Amino acid sequence: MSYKRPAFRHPDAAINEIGFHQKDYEGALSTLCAGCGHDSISAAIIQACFELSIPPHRIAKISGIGCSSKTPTYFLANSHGFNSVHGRMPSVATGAVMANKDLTYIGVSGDGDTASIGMGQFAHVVRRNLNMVYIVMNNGCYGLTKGQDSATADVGSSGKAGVPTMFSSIDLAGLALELGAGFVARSFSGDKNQLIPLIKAGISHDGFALIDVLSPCVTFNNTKSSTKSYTYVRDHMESTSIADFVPVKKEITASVQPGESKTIEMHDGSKISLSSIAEGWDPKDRLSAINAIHKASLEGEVLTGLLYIDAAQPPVHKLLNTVDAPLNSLQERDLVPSQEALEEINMGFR
Amino acid sequence: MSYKRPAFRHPDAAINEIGFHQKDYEGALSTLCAGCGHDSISAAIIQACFELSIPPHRIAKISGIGCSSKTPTYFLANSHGFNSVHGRMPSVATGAVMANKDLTYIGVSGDGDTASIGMGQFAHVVRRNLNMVYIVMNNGCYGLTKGQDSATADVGSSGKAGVPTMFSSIDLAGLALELGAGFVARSFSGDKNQLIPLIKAGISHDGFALIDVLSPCVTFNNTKSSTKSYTYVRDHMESTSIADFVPVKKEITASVQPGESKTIEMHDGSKISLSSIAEGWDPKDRLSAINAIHKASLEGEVLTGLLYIDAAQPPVHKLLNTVDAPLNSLQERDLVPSQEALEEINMGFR
Amino acid sequence: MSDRSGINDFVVRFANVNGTGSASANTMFAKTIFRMGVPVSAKNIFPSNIQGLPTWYEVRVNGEGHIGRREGVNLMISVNPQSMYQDLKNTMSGGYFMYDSTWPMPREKRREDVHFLEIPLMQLSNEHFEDPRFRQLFKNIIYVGACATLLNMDREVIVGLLRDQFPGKEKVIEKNVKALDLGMEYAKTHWEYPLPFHVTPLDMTQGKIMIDGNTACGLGAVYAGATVMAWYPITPSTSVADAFEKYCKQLRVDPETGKNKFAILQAEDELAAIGIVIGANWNGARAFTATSGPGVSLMNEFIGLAYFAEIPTVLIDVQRTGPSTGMPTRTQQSDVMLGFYASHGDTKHVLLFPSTPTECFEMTATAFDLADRLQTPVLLMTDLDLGMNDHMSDPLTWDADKQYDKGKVLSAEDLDQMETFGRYLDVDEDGITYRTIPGTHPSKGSFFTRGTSRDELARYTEDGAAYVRNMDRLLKKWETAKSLVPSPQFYPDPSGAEVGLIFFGTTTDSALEAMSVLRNEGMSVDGMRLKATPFSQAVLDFILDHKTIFVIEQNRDGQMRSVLINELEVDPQKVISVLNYDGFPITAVHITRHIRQHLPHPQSASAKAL
Amino acid sequence: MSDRSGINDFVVRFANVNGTGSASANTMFAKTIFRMGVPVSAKNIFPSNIQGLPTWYEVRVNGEGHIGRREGVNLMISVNPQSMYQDLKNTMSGGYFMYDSTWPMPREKRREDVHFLEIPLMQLSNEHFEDPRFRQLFKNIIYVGACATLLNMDREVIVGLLRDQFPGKEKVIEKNVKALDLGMEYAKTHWEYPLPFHVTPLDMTQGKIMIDGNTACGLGAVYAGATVMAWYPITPSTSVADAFEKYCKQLRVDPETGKNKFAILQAEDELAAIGIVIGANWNGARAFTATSGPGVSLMNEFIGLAYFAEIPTVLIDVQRTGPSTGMPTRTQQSDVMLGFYASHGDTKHVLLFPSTPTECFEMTATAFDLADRLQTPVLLMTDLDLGMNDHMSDPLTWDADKQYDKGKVLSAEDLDQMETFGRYLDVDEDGITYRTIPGTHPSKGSFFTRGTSRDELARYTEDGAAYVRNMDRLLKKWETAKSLVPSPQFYPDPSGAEVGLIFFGTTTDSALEAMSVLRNEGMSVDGMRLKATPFSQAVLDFILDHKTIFVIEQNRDGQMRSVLINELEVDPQKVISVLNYDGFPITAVHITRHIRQHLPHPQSASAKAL
Ligand SMILES: Cc1ncc(C[n+]2csc(CCOP(=O)(O)OP(=O)(O)O)c2C)c(N)n1
Ligand SMILES: Cc1ncc(C[n+]2csc(CCOP(=O)(O)OP(=O)(O)O)c2C)c(N)n1
Ligand code: SF4
Ligand code: SF4
Ligand SMILES: [Mg+2]
Ligand SMILES: [Mg+2]
Repeated sequence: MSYKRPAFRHPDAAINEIGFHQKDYEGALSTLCAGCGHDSISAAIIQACFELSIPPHRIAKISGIGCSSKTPTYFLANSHGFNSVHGRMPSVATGAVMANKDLTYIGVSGDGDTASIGMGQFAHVVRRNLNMVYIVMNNGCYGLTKGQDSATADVGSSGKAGVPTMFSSIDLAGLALELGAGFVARSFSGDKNQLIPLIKAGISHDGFALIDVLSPCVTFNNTKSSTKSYTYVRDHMESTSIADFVPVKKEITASVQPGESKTIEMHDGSKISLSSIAEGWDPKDRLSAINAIHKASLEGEVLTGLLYIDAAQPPVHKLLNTVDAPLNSLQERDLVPSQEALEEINMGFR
Repeated sequence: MSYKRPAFRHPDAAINEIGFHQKDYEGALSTLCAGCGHDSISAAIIQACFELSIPPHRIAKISGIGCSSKTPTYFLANSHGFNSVHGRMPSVATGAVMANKDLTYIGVSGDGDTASIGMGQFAHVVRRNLNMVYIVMNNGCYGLTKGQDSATADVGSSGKAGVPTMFSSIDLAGLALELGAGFVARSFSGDKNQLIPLIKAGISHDGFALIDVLSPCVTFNNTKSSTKSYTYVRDHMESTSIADFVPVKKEITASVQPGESKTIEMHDGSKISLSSIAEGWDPKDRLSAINAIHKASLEGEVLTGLLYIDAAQPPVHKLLNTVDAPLNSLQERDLVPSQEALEEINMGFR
Repeated sequence: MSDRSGINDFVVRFANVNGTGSASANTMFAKTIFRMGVPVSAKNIFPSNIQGLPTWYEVRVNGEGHIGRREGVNLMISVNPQSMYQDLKNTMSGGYFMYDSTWPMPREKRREDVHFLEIPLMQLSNEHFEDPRFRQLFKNIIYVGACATLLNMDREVIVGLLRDQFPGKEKVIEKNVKALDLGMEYAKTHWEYPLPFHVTPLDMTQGKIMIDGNTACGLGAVYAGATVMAWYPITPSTSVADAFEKYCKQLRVDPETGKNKFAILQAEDELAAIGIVIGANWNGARAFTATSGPGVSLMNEFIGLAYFAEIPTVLIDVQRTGPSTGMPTRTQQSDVMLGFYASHGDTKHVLLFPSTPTECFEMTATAFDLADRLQTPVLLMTDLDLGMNDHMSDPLTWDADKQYDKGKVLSAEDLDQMETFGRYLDVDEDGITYRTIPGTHPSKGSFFTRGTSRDELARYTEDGAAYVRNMDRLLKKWETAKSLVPSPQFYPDPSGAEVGLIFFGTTTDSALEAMSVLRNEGMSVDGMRLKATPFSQAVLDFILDHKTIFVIEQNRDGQMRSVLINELEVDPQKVISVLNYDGFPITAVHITRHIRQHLPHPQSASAKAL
Repeated sequence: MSDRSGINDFVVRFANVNGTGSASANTMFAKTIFRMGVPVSAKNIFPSNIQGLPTWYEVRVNGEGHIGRREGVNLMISVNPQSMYQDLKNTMSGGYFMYDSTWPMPREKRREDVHFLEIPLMQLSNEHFEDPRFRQLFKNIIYVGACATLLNMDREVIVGLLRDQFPGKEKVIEKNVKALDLGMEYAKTHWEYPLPFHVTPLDMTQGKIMIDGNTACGLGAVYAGATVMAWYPITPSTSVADAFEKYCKQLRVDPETGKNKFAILQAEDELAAIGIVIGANWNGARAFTATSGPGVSLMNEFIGLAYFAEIPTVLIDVQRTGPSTGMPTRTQQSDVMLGFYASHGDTKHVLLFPSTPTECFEMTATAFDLADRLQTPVLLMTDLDLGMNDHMSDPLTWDADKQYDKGKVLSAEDLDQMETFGRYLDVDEDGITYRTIPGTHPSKGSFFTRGTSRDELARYTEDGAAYVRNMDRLLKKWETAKSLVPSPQFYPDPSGAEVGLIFFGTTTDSALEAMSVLRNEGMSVDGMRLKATPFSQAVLDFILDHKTIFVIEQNRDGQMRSVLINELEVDPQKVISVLNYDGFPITAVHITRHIRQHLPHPQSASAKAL
């Protein structure tokens, strides 16, 4: 099987370690509103996959329904994608991961898709520790159906309709921590520098990685009274750390200072290094992350960065003790038990 | 309307303040397995309602499907009950509460019913702050379908089938706290003294009250290797406090010592007093409750008692600003707008 | 297609970009014609997207009152460069193509058989309006002005509309009028006018209103006394909830306390929405939900529970094109089967089929009465076309003396006078039993609600005979329902026909037009508009009385036809489907073409068909 | 009912308490007769409860091979005081009533027309066994012993069964044999034996097995190469998952590494279960789920997605009595409509109807081949009776050379050789298009999966014409499916009949028995057993070739009959329903009674029926 490259490339365009251009990771033209946060996240995914040198066809993109869930059309055109049904991306992704443990899985969802209709599936996919990155493009509203509040909208926050949210909001990162997730991060669509390394680290993490990305909806929820607007998030963002992701093949750069930084090694040897860690917070201590989130939220701040990581949690295929070959590659000879076995079974029913 | 009493009563049998006997709060004969924890919880509900002197017909019982969800047949025969569909008790209860704010609502569910199929509805009913008591009869397994693990089974715990649970377990009390519940308690079916005051407090609480009751399944999950067996729970139970519930009409008894106790006043003036509060834990501080649960769980202990209470959280009808009369009592004269209004509306569409 | 258009008989299509504020200008265009007394229909054709994709608004003007969709665009107003060539293609031969010539179209791309009307919309707007925020909006008013000249529309009516839209805001009105006049003048100075087809005032819209079905449904629920609504956003049903909320806030707030006589919950999903509705109805409040196909699919289990547990449940299904990731912004009538049979086990449901906004209003109210009377789910089957487009229809009326039919609900007094209360005892032998609302009586009338597994006194049993008795009683109730649901409407041919057309909901306008076309051609056809399931004897008689029956519907599989055959046991061979399922409203031309195919010679038609 | 019972022709019913370990004793009883070469059938009738409620086990012995259920109990073994009087009532006039006389029944409560067999079971057990834990169990063996004497059953066969059940555990076997002999001796010393009806060895069970359908389905999935299963517990489907897991652990663990060639997930609910199945199949693994009616209702949206997105999906529906809180432990065939039309929009599905465990095994495998070939959901419609009861059937066989039909899946090499890959291009004109599995080829074959809104190259479009092309292609695929699904089985009357019986699944045994009864009475009847939807021409021909058709099914609404009429466009008037829906398996007597009602005089029957 040969990696055929499309005919024409700008000679100067950078290529990655496996010979792909950034363009090979792009998708169709976005039809989202100009300025939508989701488009920036798509760009970050493109960049992360390019930099990690993953062959595009070894990535599978799965989403639910919503503006956010449309984005897989707008990145990674050379990857298989699946726009499933509203709120059920986690189960479809679970099935896909079961069938082939060897691909990279990117799940994309919205806050309505995940925190409302998809809440049950979200909680359970976290528990299952699938090897996937679960990206929530979180705008605190239902973009595609024209701006209703979602369950992640903060109490008192209001979008274009101007009616303040009255029910307590759901913090997806906090929830994932409570449910035992092994990799929990939060970021902001407007902060490429933070988002790209987080996506890279999430992909490298051998297990379930949640990245809750605040992603303003310019059309319905970018109001002055919204806590998911560009202005609000920018003004109230608090970082746990500055993350730098170092793939397995590269050396840790000098930019990360020992003493003020912490380096976490992933299962494949790649590392994520976190500098200027917030006080009293330890990325390997679940409870400290939970406390940090709650404290920030009480102060109206939004805590971002890599909030928690446990690189040692066994991923689903380890738990299920499946064979090394992807299940979808097994053939008749691997799967059909012998004639004798069947005869013996028949005997047992006589 | 007269409160007609059934003809014959044992002359000595105690009656409550509104003239009902305990028998008036009982239900049909249970068909659960002898020794099932659920039956003890039914008994506690009967006792609590009797002691609170709630007219039985002013209580509505709503459940999902499961052995646990069958119990509403076995208590409060004079109350309306609704055995709905699996995992959807919260929504049916929500509708019922919407229709009539004046009844007492007892929701009964199982751990499968709540933590698996009902996870989404559970999360959202918590947010909504319905005025109801939500009792989970938590046996860590699917009783009615013969013993499969539920999502609340602890990792490594195993029931009759002998296969240890591999996915991380869900702590419903922890989850409710994370989701902003205003009343969160945990108890044990075998501990009547703790459970009855908690149910009474839950009923008096003006808002959503979760009581996660560990309730061993003698048939499928009462094994040595199970962390939801009678023995395990009894040996590993740790209490935040000893609770004593004092209805509005009674004085606080001398048994509660000042200094070592804390008394919390409910909206209706009744009080719950908590003695010997665990160190560093404050029933009015959500974060301290979360930390306490996590710490206990790390040590394999089960934290019980009233874990958190915020008596001031506005219940749903306050949030929705509904009229004082129950919505189901409104008549044509309250509901039908005038002819002129309709004429004006028609004008607007010309 | 031959162009038979003329005075008060033509189609104008506006091609815009989603999210550029064209909707209000386009509506103004249609409303002007309406106020001039000329029947008009308007259909939005919009993408499943928020901003930047092509969207169309199609207006049909018809002095004979045919307001179904018609194919063939006489005048195309193309203000979207993205779709311009497609729009040109879609213009009728001999038709007119107006476009924004700020960016002129190359000669070679033009069509010879189409008249070009060039108007530099953007340029005009930029030249005359300072504020860049409004330039886009006024561009839209400019083309309305141009149309006004071309089509002989009454300037005063347009100005009146602007006054109604911006009451007291003289500045805004002034600017709009300026834009309008810019367009009118440009047309006068550059083109011959009016066009051969144009508007002449009539008085055929007197007393009528232009309203969308979803708003009417929301209003119907207000008047019907719904106090609880639970819903989950989904196109095209969302505006039912929006309307209910809007009018509740307007009409149902207690003036003294400022408190609400309603509770609306945006649920976490459709399962929760229907669960809330069932819980509220069980507890004695009128409650409803609105959704679309995917939602009905998700509600399937709960609908079955409501059927068996006999809980009134009102569900408004605004149908769209399947499946879930299908074409949410296109219309269809493809949930008929699902709605009728929803859930596992043996279930059949009462469906109502409104065909106008007025009926949306009335039938929403009927749905509550029927649900309470029959203690069962009632599904109002509307669709995107009816729900989201403005339709010319009769004004909404409400009988001030009307009492709600709350059905067989026992009060405490009733209970006191009763010997035994049996929740599922068929006392009246109509299959409908008496129910009680929680909290009614201190010692009588409480019962335990569950699906089946219970006897007449609501006691738990797994006895097979009790199960059968209950299932048979539900069939008896179904029989009772036949006399309670709205009767079909007949459109008889005075000469008595052998061919019968059956239609319902949004196939009605075009079916009626098709009937008049066929009759004009000399074919005798009778029409019957279905309004509900279960079908009454009258429906069966209509089928039996005709040699050939055409069932006109907007789905692929002829779903209503199947339900008719299943329920009425008629011979399928004489029942022919006329189907349209491309997501656009069906047209009379489409219907007549299909009927003619089956009946080539009008006179001997019905004989041949068998 | 007249008792026509005798040698190798009778019914025994055991009345026990749920959770007292009677199941294995009762099974031993049935198996003994089976091993004696006499056809036998056994039905569990159990409550929706874990412990303490009445449960029955009904064994029919029939030397002619009729193994459907038969009404009328010849010998009642009553060991449940709770149900004793009901059991007595249910004993045939002239029949025998054995009960535990440790607590004797008062004289006045007895029936005159029934023979009483008193045996102090508990007392005997207590007297002879020390360990109180086992007394309950041995009580059960004692009554088996008593039956053995009464019915002339072979003691050696029973002992052999015990040896097979407890290999090497001599102590256990010894104790069981002791209990057995206690019962046998008691009977010999207290009663006349054998009873007028009893067993005589035959050789009609040679080579057969006694197995339940769910186990066979689980095994079928193992042999068919399913690697992913996702499920949610629900009676009566749970044992499909249990069997799949058991046999995977036995047969699918890599012996070298100890690793699993399968992944089984107990999902959080049915929506997740079907989502996992769809995701896995999309990604190239054979995956399936098993559920019952409520689960299918919940899966409704996803089933539609799989239909439109064309993803192979195998679903085993073990039907039970509706609705959700209905009678989960009773049997029915009431999901036919739901299964066939599942989801909103225009959808129709491939259904398979096994009627024996052997077919459960084979058709489960067929389901995977068909799903892969047709790229669509395939629902295996079994039921509680078939799934949870042991049925005498042919042994399971698997052709060692069989290759799975994975359908039109393109490899990297295929893609390299192709000009254009279009996921929805109908290259072969059979409506089935080519698909690719993620990860196959670095630059070719990737596509985006969604419901509709796409063209032949899987590009997003909301074009109505593209939508129609796709919907029509799906119909073409439906046509193709007709030739791929299993053909019906015919049971022709040699003399050529005007009356045809149609049946499927678990109505088969009783329908065949009914046919033989009717033929013996001189009525000519042909039979056709449906095995699948869509229906082939042969199904239509059968209906057209007969004047009167009876469709025998176990639901209230004649669901299969409706599907037949809808799909085949036959005249409903000639298609008559024979229905049973009390939750118990249908009997031949029930069927013949209904048919005779419609056709009073066998000879002129078919003429009259029309
Ligand atoms: C079952 C179902 N219910 C409702 C919808 C309608 N729907 C489409 S997207 C959406 C919500 C989108 O919100 P979110 O997930 O936050 O995505 P966003 O558009 O904000 O990115 C809804 C309710 C649907 N497609 N399917
Ligand atoms: C939709 C649906 N799926 C599955 C079932 C089968 N079912 C009945 S009860 C139950 C689980 C009960 O577990 P839990 O809620 O923990 O209650 P318990 O019996 O343990 O008290 C299941 C899966 C059902 N009734 N409905
Ligand atoms: S509506 Fe909001 S979320 Fe959707 S594309 Fe526009 S900006 Fe983005
Ligand atoms: S199976 Fe378990 S949960 Fe169910 S009744 Fe028995 S002990 Fe209780
Ligand atoms: Mg959103
Ligand atoms: Mg449980």
